[in-house]
This record gives sequence, structure tokens and C-alpha cells, in this order.
Amino acid sequence: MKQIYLDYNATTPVRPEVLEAMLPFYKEQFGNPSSVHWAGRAVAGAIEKAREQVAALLNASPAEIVFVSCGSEGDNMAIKGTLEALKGKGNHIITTAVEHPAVLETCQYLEKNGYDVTYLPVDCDGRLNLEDLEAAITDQTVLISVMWANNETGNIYRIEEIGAIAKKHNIRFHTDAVQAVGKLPIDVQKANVDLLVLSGHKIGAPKGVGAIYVRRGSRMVPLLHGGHQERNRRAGTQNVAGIVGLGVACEIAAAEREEVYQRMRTLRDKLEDGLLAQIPEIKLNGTPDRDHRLPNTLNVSFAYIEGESLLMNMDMHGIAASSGSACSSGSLEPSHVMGAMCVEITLAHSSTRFSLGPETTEEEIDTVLEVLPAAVQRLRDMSPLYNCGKSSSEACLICETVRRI
Amino acid sequence: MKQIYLDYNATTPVRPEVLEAMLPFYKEQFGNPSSVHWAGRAVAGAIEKAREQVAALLNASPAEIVFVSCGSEGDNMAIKGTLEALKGKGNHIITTAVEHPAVLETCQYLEKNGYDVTYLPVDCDGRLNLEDLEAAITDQTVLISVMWANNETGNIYRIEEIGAIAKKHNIRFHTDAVQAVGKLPIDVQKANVDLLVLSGHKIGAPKGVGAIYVRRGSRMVPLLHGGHQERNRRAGTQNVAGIVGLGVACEIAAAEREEVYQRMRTLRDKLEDGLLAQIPEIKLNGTPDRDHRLPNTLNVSFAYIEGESLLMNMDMHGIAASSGSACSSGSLEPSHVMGAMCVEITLAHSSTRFSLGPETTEEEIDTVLEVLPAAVQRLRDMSPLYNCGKSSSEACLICETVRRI
Amino acid sequence: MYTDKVMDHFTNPRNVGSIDDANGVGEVGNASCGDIMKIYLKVEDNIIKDVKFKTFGCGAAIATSSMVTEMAIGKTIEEALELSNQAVAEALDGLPAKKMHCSNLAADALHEAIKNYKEANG
Amino acid sequence: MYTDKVMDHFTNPRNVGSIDDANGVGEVGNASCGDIMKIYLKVEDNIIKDVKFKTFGCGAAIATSSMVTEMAIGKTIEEALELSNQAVAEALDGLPAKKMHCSNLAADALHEAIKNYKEANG
Ligand SMILES: Cc1ncc(COP(=O)(O)O)c(C=O)c1O
Ligand SMILES: Cc1ncc(COP(=O)(O)O)c(C=O)c1O
Repeated sequence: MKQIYLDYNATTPVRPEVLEAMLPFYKEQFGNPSSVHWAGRAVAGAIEKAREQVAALLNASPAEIVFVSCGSEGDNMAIKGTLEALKGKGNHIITTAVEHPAVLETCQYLEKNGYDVTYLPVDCDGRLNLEDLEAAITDQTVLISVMWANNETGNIYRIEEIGAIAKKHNIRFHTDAVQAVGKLPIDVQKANVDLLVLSGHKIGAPKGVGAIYVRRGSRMVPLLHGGHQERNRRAGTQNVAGIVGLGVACEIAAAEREEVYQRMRTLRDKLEDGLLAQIPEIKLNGTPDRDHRLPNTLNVSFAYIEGESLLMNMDMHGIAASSGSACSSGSLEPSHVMGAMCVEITLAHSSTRFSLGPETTEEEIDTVLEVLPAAVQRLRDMSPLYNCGKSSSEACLICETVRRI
Repeated sequence: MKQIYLDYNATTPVRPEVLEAMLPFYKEQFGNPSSVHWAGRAVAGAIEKAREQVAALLNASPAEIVFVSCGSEGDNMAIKGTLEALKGKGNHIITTAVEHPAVLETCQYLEKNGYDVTYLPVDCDGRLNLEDLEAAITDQTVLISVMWANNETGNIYRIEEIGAIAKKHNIRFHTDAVQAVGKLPIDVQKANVDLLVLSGHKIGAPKGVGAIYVRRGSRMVPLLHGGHQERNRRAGTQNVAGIVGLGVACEIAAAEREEVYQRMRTLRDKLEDGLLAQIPEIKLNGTPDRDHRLPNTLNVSFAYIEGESLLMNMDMHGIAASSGSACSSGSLEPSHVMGAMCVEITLAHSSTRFSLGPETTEEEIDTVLEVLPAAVQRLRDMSPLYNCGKSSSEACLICETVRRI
Repeated sequence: MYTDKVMDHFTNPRNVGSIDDANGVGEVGNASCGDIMKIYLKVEDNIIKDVKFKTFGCGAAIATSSMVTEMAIGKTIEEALELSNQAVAEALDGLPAKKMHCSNLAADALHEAIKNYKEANG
Repeated sequence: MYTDKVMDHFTNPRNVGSIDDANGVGEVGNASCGDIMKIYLKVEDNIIKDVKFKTFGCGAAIATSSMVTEMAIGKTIEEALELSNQAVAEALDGLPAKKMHCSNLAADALHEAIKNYKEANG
């Protein structure tokens, strides 16, 4: 059976060029970059080259890039480190209800430690109202954290405008750009971003490496204390091979991004149009304005069926996607993003994300369009919610219960 | 020129078997272990297997192993996470003056945040007095952190006895075992350790992965908030390939450790005996009792010369070692470990560490013994401290100044 | 994550559907957990002659529903009441820990259906 | 980390040693920094005829010492006093940032030696 991977927002395969660039750093060039001798020297230069490659993709300068182990570490470090450095200046953070858990749970943790957090609501399509944002600012506000693009819906937020607001009020601005980097043009200068986080495994580099852009002059208390690596900003022997891989992935992204955007977008639009046309009672989650959604992301809910079981059904056909259902997330609640968008609870459990990558082919999309209608119907036929109320033989207590929620 | 790597305490090459085991996880098995579909399932099992391999090496159970990105992260997480979880129970930490910066600087950071830290002194050979330790315990003491073996001198600390003391007083016990794992037998049960940290790149796994043993029931606040990975103990998509590599490296270590101990020890003893016999005015740093030093580590100071220049001289002959001199550490101070042992300051700047690995050969040791005497003499001949005072033509102000410090 | 038996019951669920002249119907679960199970019974002479299910839920919910129908069919009411969620999970060679709470309710649905039958016919 | 020029001066340092009949000697640095430089001068007719150094210190310290002796030789006292640490670093095609502070003191040592010469012969 052919395997069709449509879960690039979860993680991507490592690009062959990236892996090739990494391999020498497991073998001959295994030194510790902090060392004085040949084994160290061979490696220190490679890290600085990667730093330039990452910086170039963001229009930053290399000294502003700190390598970390993942996007989550970057988000934790940016938020906790900034607040601690600005202690005494204020204790209020503004973020949104649709952030990744790495931001949300960090903020919740901080709330327990004396900080005030405003979680900006979004509308039914997941959009943020910038007037709400500006209205939430107080003289205690020291950090605004808004993601560049949402991992579940693909919604793109108006980072440049938010950057301008943050600048006007002289508030530090952090953006989780884990899903945006590689897919959208990123310019930290133009966007007035102070802190930006990216993660290697979302852009063809390996898992276990990420980076954070820290605008020159933005003081931060380190999250990891210890050695002098990364100019005292992040202790720990550097993941040399991973860093080299991240550099190459950024270089490839810079070169191919525009072309890849078009290719993914065309295929995603085909998938979106096809599913919406073929399957009744389907709901798009996220903004209908495709220019304000990531080019690779489609999130839909199929009424009456639960997401994990649909994933498993697709999996039987070799199709890998993901779901906002509680069952597939490891928590007991369905996706907080669907919750924030006021998606009705059974539809939230049914939300299904298709995320394409540079390697996705039209043939794969055609297969999905062939397989999905029957898979959805099969589960609907098993569902007590489907056609419920249309059958006259029984009272439909469940449906009512569900709809009330 | 043949390259001779004697800096295994800084980092090790990745073992070929380890790299081989890792590679599939960059390619076909690239999935996110949290995913429900084929791409995720292929990977989740691999992580659990690695967890078993790590646990087996430590005599722990797999559920007690948390994967992290490096030894420094492990140390930060163990110390900060424990203290935060025990907030209200006490604010006193006992550690030693010879810990790695990942522990020391974390403790210094905590001092700024209201904690009291006792840094136990060591004697001239770097040994700890356990009576001092027991005497330092107060009713506020909540954590003892003592490294299993020191990275600079190789000194092994009496972890079992310290574990017994900690247990008797009902105090949490953390040990930085980054240098001990793979070289010494480790049994967290026997040693009564609650928290133990190890790092992949010191044992033939890649940089960018480490693990922390957390005894069942030891509550800890996470350092990285966010996703549900590692049972909510460490957020962030797991470094699958690195974790798989760490598992294999631990399995190899379990199988080969005893044999490798003997082999490294024989060669290290030969190097130690040879250098001490051939080079005058040389000082051993660390305990002279070789049973209480790591089998692979030799730290010596060559009077009158500075460490970095000796490293560079050795480097000209392809020999890679490391130094406690300020210049080679990136800080302005020479090694704090030498300082804690009251090593005279110029000798501290001259301290030179040779650390052997499983791949070290007798031929390599012979080469070092051939090269070193001349290299040391060359630098001594350049040194204003050497033979100073023996020449009658001038007053030797410098020597006096130096000796006074 | 799932055992072969779970996958088998998910892939080829037994006794899906409803029974038009059911004399016992039971429903459990709720939408916020993401699992709703409905069991239809045809009881004759105190024996479960036919049983069908409809389930909204994850793979485990569908597999346990399917399994419970297989286990219940042919049993007396009393025997069926002794079937536990635990027994259903064991018959599937186990379920992932996180699925034990919300998705392992099929025996409860069966018991609800029996209760409903008894109320109507008791 | 180091430029080729630094490596060259470290590997083949020029003018190592002392001058028995030096008429100017200068010392800078201190042991806690790990860098001590000592410069010996032989001045004749206001011109530096010979210069030698001894250095305890890292690669950069040895290279800058060597370089400053090359730069000083043949210069008048006044010209030599204009030699700066910065100029020495530049002549070596630069030094790593962290070496600029402690290890780049060779010109200071030269100036000390000249001062010592002037005091004795001024
Ligand atoms: C004793 C000790 N602890 C901690 C560390 C830190 O480990 P890592 O470099 O993996 O962060 C090291 C190695 O540098 C070490 O030798
Ligand atoms: C928007 C967003 N932020 C943060 C993260 C966390 O990144 P990582 O898994 O590398 O920790 C992810 C990916 O899971 C993400 O999609």
C-alpha cells in the first residue's frame, strides 16, 4: 500500500541534503565546539555557518540567533527569560487563546507565580481582533506573545501590525513562528519582532534542534544555566549535527520557499475544494480567506464522527493526517483551538487536519479525495448521532444532549 | 599526521553501531511519536525501547527515565524542578565547590532567588569530607547535589555513602553522573539516588540528547512546559534518532564497561607513570589513589607554562587534550575545580587533562609520551617564570608577585 | 498502540447497526469526552438473541462496542450483567492506559440496555 | 579561532629569549589572568637594536609578543611608543574577541621596557 503523509505540521522527514550535511559531524567531525584543538576547531566554524544560514532566512544578524533543542524550549525560554529579566517593570502578559501548549502552559505556569495573563479570544474562524489586543495593554504589560501561524488551522496572524502596536507601546514582542518559518516570508525587522522561535523538525531538519531569534539588546535570563555556550545564553554542549542540519534546511527554505508555497497551495486548494464538494455536512475550521491561511494546511470537521477513528480509517489506506480529538492528543479534552473558535463539541472531536509538504504530489491528493468520502460514510453509518432524529422509531435523547453542550 | 584524541571527557565520537541504529529515524521512520498513524506508531516503540536500555544500565525502571537534550538541561531540571516542587519545605541546598557549571551556576542563580547554598570545600586532592556534608545539613535542607565523578580530575565521590546520609535525613539526592555513566558501575537503588543525570555525547551517542533518572514519587516541576511528551515531564517533540542512539549506547556500555575500564585504566596508568617519570616539576591534580579516579582521566600541571599554549603545541602534533586554563575555557578565570583544590594559580593555568576512550591505543599513548617532554620544555624555555630567580642578572619581581597570590 | 484484536474489531466491527424492534436500548458516554455508545437488544426468553451497536468515538470505543456485542450474544440477562468493562478490555488483549477511562464503556452500555429492557418488560 | 598569522607566530615565535646586557626591561600581566609578558631591549642611539621576549600565556599572548618584537626592531624609541596593542592585533590579522583583553598586552610590555630604559638612561 502506498503511504501518503499529510501530517507535515506534526513533523517532516529530514531532507536528504540535510542528512548528508549532518553525517560528518557524527563521524570525523565529532569534536566539542568549545575545544581548542583540531577536533573542536573543525566544528566551531560549522556552527557559525549554520547561525548565518538561520539568520539569513529571518533577516536577522547571526549574533541574534541562539540554538536550542526544540520549539517548546524556545517558547519557554523566550517567555520565562524575558519576564524574569524585566521583573519589576510589570507582570502582565498578553497572548491568545489559540497558542501552542508550549506558550499556553508556560503562561498558565506563570499565572500560578504571580503574573497576570490575558488570553485574547478569537472569532469563529479563529481570527484575532487587534483592537482587543490594543485594549488589553496596561502599564503592567511587558510581553505580547502571538503565534505567526496556527498549527491546527493554519491561520496566519497579522504579525507586522502586532509588531507595530508592541513597538508603539514599548512592549517586548514574542512570536512562535514554528509553523510559519519555511512556509511564509519572515522578516524580523519588518515585523518588529523581538523574539522569534522556530523548530528544525518542521522544516526538513531533524528533531532535537530549534532556534530562537533574540533581538540585540533584548535582555533575557537563561533557562539553562551552566557553560558558556551560545554566548552564555544557553548552556549545554551544542547539538552540532542538528545545528548544521538546521542551517542547511534554512538555506533550502530560503531558496525554495516561494516555489514550494505555490505548489503546496495549489494542491491544498484542490483538496479543500474536493472535500467540501464531495462530502456533505463538513465544516471548514479556520479562516475561509485562503491568503490568510498557511498554504499547506486544511482543517475540517466531518459531522457525526470522531477524529481518531477517522484517522485510523485513513491509516488503513496509508493516509497519515491528524486530529483535534481528545483521543488523538493524549489529553481528555478536544483541541483548545477548536474550543476557542466555539466549534460545537462533537465537531471539535471530529476536526481533522491535512498538512501538506514540499514532497506532496497531486496523485496523493487524488487518492485522498477518492478514499475519504467512503471512509467518512462508513463511520457515519456506525454513529448514533447520524440520521438520529430522522428515524421515528425512537426518541433521540443523545442528539439533544449533544446539541445542548 | 596521525590524530590522537585524548579528550573523551569533553565529547566522544558517535559509535558506528549507534549511528547505524539512528539513521532510519531520519529517513523512513521520521514520524512524530505522538501521532496515531503509521508514521507515529513506527517511532513510539523505538523510544520506549531506548527507555528500557537506559533504565537497564542504571538499574532503574523505564518509567523513571526522562529524555532531555543534554546533561546541562538534566542538571537544571533536576535542581530547579525539585526545589520548586518542595517550595515551603525548605530553601537550603548542599553541593560541592567542584561541580560542573551546569550545577554550580544553577545554584548561584538560585541564591539570587532566595535559596541558601552550601558549597562544600574539597581538600588539596579534590576529596570531599562526608563529615562536613553531614554537618552542613539543617532543617531547611531539601536537596543534596554531588557529582558522581569530576570531569576535570576524574575524582570519584562516595555516592553510596552520600545516598545513605541523604536517606537518613530524608533529603532529596541528585547526582550529576555525566562522567561516571559508561565508565563506572551505576546502580541507583544501591546508591539511594533520587535524581541522576547523564549525557549522550559522553558515551558514544550523539550530542543533543541526555536523560534524567527521576525516582518514582520524586515530584518535580517541569523546566519545559507544553506538550504531553515524556508523561508531562518534558515538553517538546522528542529527538527520536538521538534517543534511539542513546539507548544503543547504554546497551553497549552495559555489555562492555568492565572490559573497557581495564583497557583504559592500563593505558592511563602508563601515561601517568610515564609523564611523572619523564617530566620534572609536574603536579598531579586529583586523588593519587587511582581506584578513586575515573579509569580514563589524568590531570597534571606542568610548572611555568600556560595550558592553552601547551594544548596548541600538542595540537601541532595531532594530540587533542584539554586544559583548565582561563584561555581555553572561555572565561577569564582558570578552572574553579583547581581553585577549590587550592592549586597555586600558575599551576591552575597550566592544568592539562588527558581523557582516554574505548578507542584509545597503546601506540597513541606512546606517541604522547614521546612528544610531551619536548613540548613542555619548549614552552618553559619561553616562559619568564622558568629558571627565574636562578639568573642573578636581574631582580625577579614577577616570580615574587606570582608566588604571593 | 492498539493490539491486533483491537485493530481487528475496529477494522471489521461485528454487529454494527440498530434493531428496529429492539426491546432494550442503552446509551452511555457524553460528547465532551468524545465517546457515545448505544446498544440495541433483542431479548427472548431471558436470552440475548440479537444485539447491535452504534458508536461515536475513537478506535477503542468502536472495538470495545464490537467486542461486547460478540460477548453478549446468546447469554442470559444475568450472565450479560456480569460482563465488565475490564473483561471486554481483556478480551481485546488490553487497551492503552489512557483509553481505559473514557473509551471503555461498552459493558456499561450493555447494562443500560438490559436495564431498559427490564424496566419495559419487568 | 586563530588566524594563520597568529598560528605562524605561535609556531615559530621570533626573538624568544632574554638579552644579558639589556638596557630596558618591561613586564606586564599577572598570574591570575594567566598572561605574563617580559620584554628585553637593547637600545643604541635612540634606536631599538635588539629586542627579545619571554611569555607565560596562551597562544595569543605568545603570538602578540613575537609580533611586537618584529615590529619594534629598528624603530626609534618615539616610533616604538606609538605602537599600540590594537596595531599588533591588526598585524596578526586580528584576534578572537575574548583574547583582546588579557592576552593582547605585548605593546604595553614594550612601552614598559622603554620606560625602564628612559629611567635608567634619561
Ligand atoms: C560532569 C558534567 N556535568 C555536566 C556536563 C554537561 O553536559 P552537556 O554538555 O551534555 O550539557 C558535563 C559535560 O560537559 C560534565 O562533564
Ligand atoms: C505552533 C507550534 N509551536 C511550538 C511547537 C513545538 O515545537 P517542538 O515540537 O519542536 O517543541 C509546535 C510543534 O509541535 C508548533 O506547531
